[in-house]
Amino acid sequence: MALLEAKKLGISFGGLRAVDDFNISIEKGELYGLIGPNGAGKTTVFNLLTGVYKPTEGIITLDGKDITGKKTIDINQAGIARTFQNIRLFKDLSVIDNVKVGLHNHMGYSTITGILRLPKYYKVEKQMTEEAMELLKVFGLEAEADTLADNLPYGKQRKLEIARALATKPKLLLLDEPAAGMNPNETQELMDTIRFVREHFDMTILLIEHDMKLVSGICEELTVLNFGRVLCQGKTSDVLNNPEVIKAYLGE
Amino acid sequence: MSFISYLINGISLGSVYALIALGYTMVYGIAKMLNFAHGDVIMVGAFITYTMCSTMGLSPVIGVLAAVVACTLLGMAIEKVAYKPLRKATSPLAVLITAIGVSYLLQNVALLIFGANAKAFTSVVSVPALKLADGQINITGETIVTIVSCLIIMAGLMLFINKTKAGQAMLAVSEDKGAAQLMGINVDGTIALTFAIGSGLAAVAGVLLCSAYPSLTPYTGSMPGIKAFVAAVFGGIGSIPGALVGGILLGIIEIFGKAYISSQMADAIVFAVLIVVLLVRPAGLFGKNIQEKV
Amino acid sequence: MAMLEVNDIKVYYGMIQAIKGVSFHVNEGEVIALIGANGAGKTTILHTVSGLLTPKEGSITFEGQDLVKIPGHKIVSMGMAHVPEGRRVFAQLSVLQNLMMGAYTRKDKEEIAQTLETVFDRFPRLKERQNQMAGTLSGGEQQMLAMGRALMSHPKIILMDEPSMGLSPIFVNEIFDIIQEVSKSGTTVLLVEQNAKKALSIADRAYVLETGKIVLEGKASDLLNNDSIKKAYLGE
Amino acid sequence: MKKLSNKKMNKTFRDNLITYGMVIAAYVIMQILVSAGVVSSLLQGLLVPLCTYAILAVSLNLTVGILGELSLGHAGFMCIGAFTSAFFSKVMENTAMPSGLRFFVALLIGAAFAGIFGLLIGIPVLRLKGDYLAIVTLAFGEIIKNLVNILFVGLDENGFHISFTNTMDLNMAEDGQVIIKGAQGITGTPHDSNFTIGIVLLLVTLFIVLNLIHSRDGRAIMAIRDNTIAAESVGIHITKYKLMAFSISAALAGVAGVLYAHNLSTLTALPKNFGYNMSIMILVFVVLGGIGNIRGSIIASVILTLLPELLRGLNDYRMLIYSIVLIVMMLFNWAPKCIEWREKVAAGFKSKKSVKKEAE
Amino acid sequence: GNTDNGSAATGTNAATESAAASDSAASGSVFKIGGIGPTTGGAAVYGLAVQHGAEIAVEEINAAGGINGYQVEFKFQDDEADAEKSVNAYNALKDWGAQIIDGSTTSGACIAVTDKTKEDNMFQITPSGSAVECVQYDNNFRVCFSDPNQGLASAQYIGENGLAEKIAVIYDSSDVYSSGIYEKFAKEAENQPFEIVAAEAFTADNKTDFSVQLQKAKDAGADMVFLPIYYQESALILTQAAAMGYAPKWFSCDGMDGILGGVDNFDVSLTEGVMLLTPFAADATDDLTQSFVTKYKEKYGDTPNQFAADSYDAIYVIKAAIEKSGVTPDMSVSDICDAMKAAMTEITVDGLTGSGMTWTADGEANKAPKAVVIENGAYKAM
Ligand SMILES: Nc1ncnc2c1ncn2[C@@H]1O[C@H](COP(=O)(O)OP(=O)(O)OP(=O)(O)O)[C@@H](O)[C@H]1O
Ligand SMILES: Nc1ncnc2c1ncn2[C@@H]1O[C@H](COP(=O)(O)OP(=O)(O)OP(=O)(O)O)[C@@H](O)[C@H]1O
Ligand SMILES: [Mg+2]
Ligand SMILES: [Mg+2]
Repeated sequence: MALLEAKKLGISFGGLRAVDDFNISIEKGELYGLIGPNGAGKTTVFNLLTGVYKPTEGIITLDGKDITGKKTIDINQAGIARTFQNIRLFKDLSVIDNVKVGLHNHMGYSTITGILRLPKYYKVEKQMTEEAMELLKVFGLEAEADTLADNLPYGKQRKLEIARALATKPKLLLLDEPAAGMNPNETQELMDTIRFVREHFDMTILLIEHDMKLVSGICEELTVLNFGRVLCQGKTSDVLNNPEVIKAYLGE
Repeated sequence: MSFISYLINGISLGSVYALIALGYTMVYGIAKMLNFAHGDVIMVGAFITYTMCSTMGLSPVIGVLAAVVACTLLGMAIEKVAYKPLRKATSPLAVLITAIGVSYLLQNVALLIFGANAKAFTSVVSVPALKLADGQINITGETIVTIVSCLIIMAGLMLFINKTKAGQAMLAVSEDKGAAQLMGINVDGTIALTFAIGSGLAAVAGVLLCSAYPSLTPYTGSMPGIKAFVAAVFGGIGSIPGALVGGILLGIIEIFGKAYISSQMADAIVFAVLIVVLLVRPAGLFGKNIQEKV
Repeated sequence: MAMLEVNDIKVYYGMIQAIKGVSFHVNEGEVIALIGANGAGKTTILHTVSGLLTPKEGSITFEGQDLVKIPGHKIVSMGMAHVPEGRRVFAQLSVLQNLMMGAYTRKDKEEIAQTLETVFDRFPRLKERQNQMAGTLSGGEQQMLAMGRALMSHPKIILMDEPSMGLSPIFVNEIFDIIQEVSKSGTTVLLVEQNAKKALSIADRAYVLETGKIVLEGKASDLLNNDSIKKAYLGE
Repeated sequence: MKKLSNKKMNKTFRDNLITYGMVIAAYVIMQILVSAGVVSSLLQGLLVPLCTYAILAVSLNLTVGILGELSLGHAGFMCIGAFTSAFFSKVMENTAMPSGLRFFVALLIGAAFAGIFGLLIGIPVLRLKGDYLAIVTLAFGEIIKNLVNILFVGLDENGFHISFTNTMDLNMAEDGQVIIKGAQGITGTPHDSNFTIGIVLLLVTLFIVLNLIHSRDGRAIMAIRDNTIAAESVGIHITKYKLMAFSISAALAGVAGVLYAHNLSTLTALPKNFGYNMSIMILVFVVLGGIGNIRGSIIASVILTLLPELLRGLNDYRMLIYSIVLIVMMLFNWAPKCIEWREKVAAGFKSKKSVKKEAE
Repeated sequence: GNTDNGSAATGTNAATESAAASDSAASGSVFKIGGIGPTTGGAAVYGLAVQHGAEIAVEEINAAGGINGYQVEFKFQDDEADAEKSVNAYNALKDWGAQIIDGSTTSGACIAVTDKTKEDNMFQITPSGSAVECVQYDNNFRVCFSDPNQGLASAQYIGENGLAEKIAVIYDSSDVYSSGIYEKFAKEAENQPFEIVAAEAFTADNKTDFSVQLQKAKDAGADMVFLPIYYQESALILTQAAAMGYAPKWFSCDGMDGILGGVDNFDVSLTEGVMLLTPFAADATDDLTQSFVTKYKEKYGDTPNQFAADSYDAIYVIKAAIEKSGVTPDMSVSDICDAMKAAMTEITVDGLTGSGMTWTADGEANKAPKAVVIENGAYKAM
């Protein structure tokens, strides 16, 4: 059974049909790409999957459970985590605290414990620190653990967002243009990291990207969206050679 | 019959709130700051007219003009000295606090100059009252002038903002000062202009406020200032028609609350209605509820 | 004399020095690329040139006039336009209002209308969406709007900060085509890009920036074949 | 690598210690000076108010600095804490209850009521954003003040009587005692506050706020402040944490109210002490001291409370000078140009120092 | 600045301040009287009046050779009409070396200060603190009437003289003074032949528009409106009533005093026929009042109101009590207080606010409220 299944998703903004009859099925462990022209509705699909927008029609199931129309936090707890196209970090928190916020629902103690600093506070905080550092290491951010997130250079901010999303221990990770604003070298590095995350955390990943090198380099399957509708779906190499896709998206 | 006179009284009071709220919302909408000193600029405007007309015996026209000019300059000076240096501060609250400082400053300067005694302001309005239904219903000249001024100012502001270049520049500045400058807009000049207009309007509001409710002290502006703030929020802060409607509704609610519920709880009633409205319409009656694009 | 001359500028953010003495020049009609890694200071340089930031030291002359002494908002009417990083469209204004804002310094209504037509020709999507609030446009649409808005001032030189960021491949090509067209129509272009390969392929000359200093400059075609550039910026 | 974040732990730990240390040192120094008889009556009289305002500022900083919401109704919560606790103390005054215990219970009552109101008000209010939230908190503050002003509560052998009009409506028995008398408020509240209690309460407030900030819940609250959408996306329950911060902040304001009410023999809900003016004053402390900077809040509240008192010698010009000093301090603390200049001076100072060291 | 009388140290250094205080107490050559009231903020008009009234009295006394040969120093402190600030003001005065207090001006603030003067056993006379608790301790006295006293007297006066049948009350529900009078008035009304047909309130935050209150009074058929409030709001009410063509009889208390000269530029003809119970009238023809009003106008440019008169009297009451008890400035504050307390019940003072005023041990002044009516812009005894 597919990990994520969306059927006939649709939403409109005013008169604009932003997403229409959208279907997708992602197997566990897959690295899946969502591509398409600007304004095709890719980010909107992410917003539908994560409960930022409620779909007006269609259903979404994760691991067989219906999550359609649920709240963002419930969807996160059900196992979907994401990054944002326009980076959304907790900019006045340190890098490690950003990750610790991601761990929030997985390691805890009561408010009273926190205020009174009972022994459990120290124990759990230590565990959280350790686990957060583990994650930061994966992204090469361990040296910046105590810097404010806002002071990180752009590329590292993108990585931190991924680390934070992973901290919520998702089953499915959604990445919205992770390579935007990176130069080819940095993109190369990011590809390695994404692969590593998949292997190491046994993660299923759905990503939006315009950098074809990254898409063709790591995605196994692709869905192409155009004007809110699926234009083409299938194996990466097939999709990228589809003449319609070339015409609408890739050019020449 | 008393219902109608309550309604008219509500509109009278509300039109004064609306007039103040127009200036308030204008400054807020463009400069994105709650100018807590706005009410005190109103007081200054009223004192200037009072001095010119009641003390020096000049004609009301000169008095009002002098107040408008003086307040315009005052508004620009305040902006330059106290607000501009904080425009790039890391928190928008910083300038809110200096505005409070400026408010105290204006009150205390007025206290030293004019003393604490209330002054009975001589109305500058010579329009006769409108008497209807055998004199049972009485609409004062001040009310008529205030409402007409409100409408003219509202229309003028809307035209100015939507149709003139300077107005469009204000819209751009209110959103993104840097990008506005890249369009060739003089950001400092535009903000100064905003304060100039807002403060000039405050002078008009002060004169009409004190004409309708002729008691002038150094603290005259502070409560109407807050009420106008409430009115502006009520209507959707930053929205010019919202300020007008919000102000008038606030006046009507206040009067009806006093009349039909309890005069002791008038303040509580007004604020309770405000809360209910905002819960139903979180951006006020006319406010755009802007959803952040994710 | 060069159209734009930047002479040994030093720029600070508070105590932090972001630009540590940078000089370059742009001749009329040229396309100049400025490339460099994240945080090298490219955006800072563009902001300084267009008057959003003031250099602590150094001079910037545009057509013989010292820009440092000129108030920032006057620079546009001298013929310089800037497409800022991250688009910075006026989110709550309509597409059309945004475009008209670009023509803020211009007076002649007819000429403005003409320019608007050419912009709409170039970006048909903007014409379709002219009444939509700019904030709800997709990333690519916003990029088009930002470029269109800059063109509305009918500039002699246009500064572009990463115009291809976040755009689809077909659109990246399109944007570069547009840049070339803009250049051909007589506008000088100063281009900052992460997509160094594309940038160098359309530029005449280029400068390479590293942590606030220019480390390399030359003809774009030479740089495209420079090994260290290939390794550091072209991902080859 | 663990070292790094240990270092950070140590830094916040040290930071907090400085804050506690500063308060304790101020206490010890004042006590020594007072017993040496060199402290003016004015300053002695100000000790409890200083603690009150410091608590208010710290508690509001939790809402403004940590939760990131602008509240203009903080004085309303103080008012609730003050009135409920003073009411209790007044009722219990002539019973066998020892005064220490009575004050302790009053404290709990004041904090609890203010906290509950914070929660009740927070539920609708926190759905709003920015300035809309500010105006609604202001509205709630004013409603509280207005209602307290017309609240009459009496006690006789039949129990409590409540009215919102006047004492006659209470229909009390002859020997009944009217405890809350509308605008006249409560008079004769036992004088249970003192400097030591004030300092203890300030330390408790600091302990709660600082520990909360540096805990899991505090992180969640700050995450919401920095980016609500992102916080939701990692599974943070927005409403829960907003309400938590808001009601803790309200309860602590209630504590300040208890301290206030038991320091004066009259308690009236005037615009001056419980109106939006006071709320704004507390906000001034918070902003001047640095948003989110707890120690700064304490320092700013002390400076701004002392300032008008120290300016008494200027007579008529007192409040005028005060307002100018306030504006100048704000510019000095917040204007980017001033900050830059200060940094430069500080840097120059440092480099001189290090040059000296090298020379040695 | 008008408050430069206080010449002792006012430095900011606490230590020198208290040292200076004990210094001058030791030198013991002057009586130091401290005054408290709001000189800034919305109630500044009352505090300034109290300050100025006292200053004139002190000047006169000093010019005439002082009290028992000792000069008087007077210092006034701002309390912004706030209880906490009032205590601060009191403490500042203590540091200066004050031995006697003339204040506080407003009731709430005054009550808070009584606690402190009680602790220190310092003699305190408030010119205008009218709430019951303002004289709750044996060291507290007042010049003005108490609120219940005025409420009671007003109701009785109206009833006994058959001035009205249906009465509307407009009062300030957020003000101690106003609500205090209203309470007692309403209670007493049950025993009187008139009926209260409307009782409408306003608050400190809502005192611009009185149209509703007036409309209600009118609709209820009130032939008299009772205004237990201050003259500043009264002026607005009279103006608005005139504008709506409502002309009932008006009755008020001592807070109304000031209506004739206190509001600059006010159309005094609106006050025609207003009745009030007041102990002071600025246009009374007796020499004392005339000389006071002349001096006041000269010095401060305003017509004095009842607060100023109360405060002027308070200083003379202090003088009388000192003379009676024979205290000297070198005595301790507490000794001065004990002696003056005892003397208070024995003195009789002819002041601006009453002639032959005497005091009871519980702090209240015995003086008959004078009912006056305004005719041709002047008070006339009824
Ligand atoms: N909140 C909204 N209100 C109105 N229109 C919206 C809203 N959000 C998105 N849209 C519109 O929906 C369409 C799809 O937007 P979306 O952001 O999903 O595009 P995208 O595929 O992610 O594009 P890009 O690659 O440029 O980011 C766009 O035309 C956009 O203008
Ligand atoms: N407002 C600011 N305050 C402090 N430092 C800043 C600010 N803006 C930029 N910087 C710093 O200045 C340096 C240069 O930044 P700049 O934005 O010019 O780089 P860039 O080359 O445009 O990078 P990118 O490719 O990420 O856009 C960076 O180290 C950055 O952190
Ligand atoms: Mg997108
Ligand atoms: Mg950049």
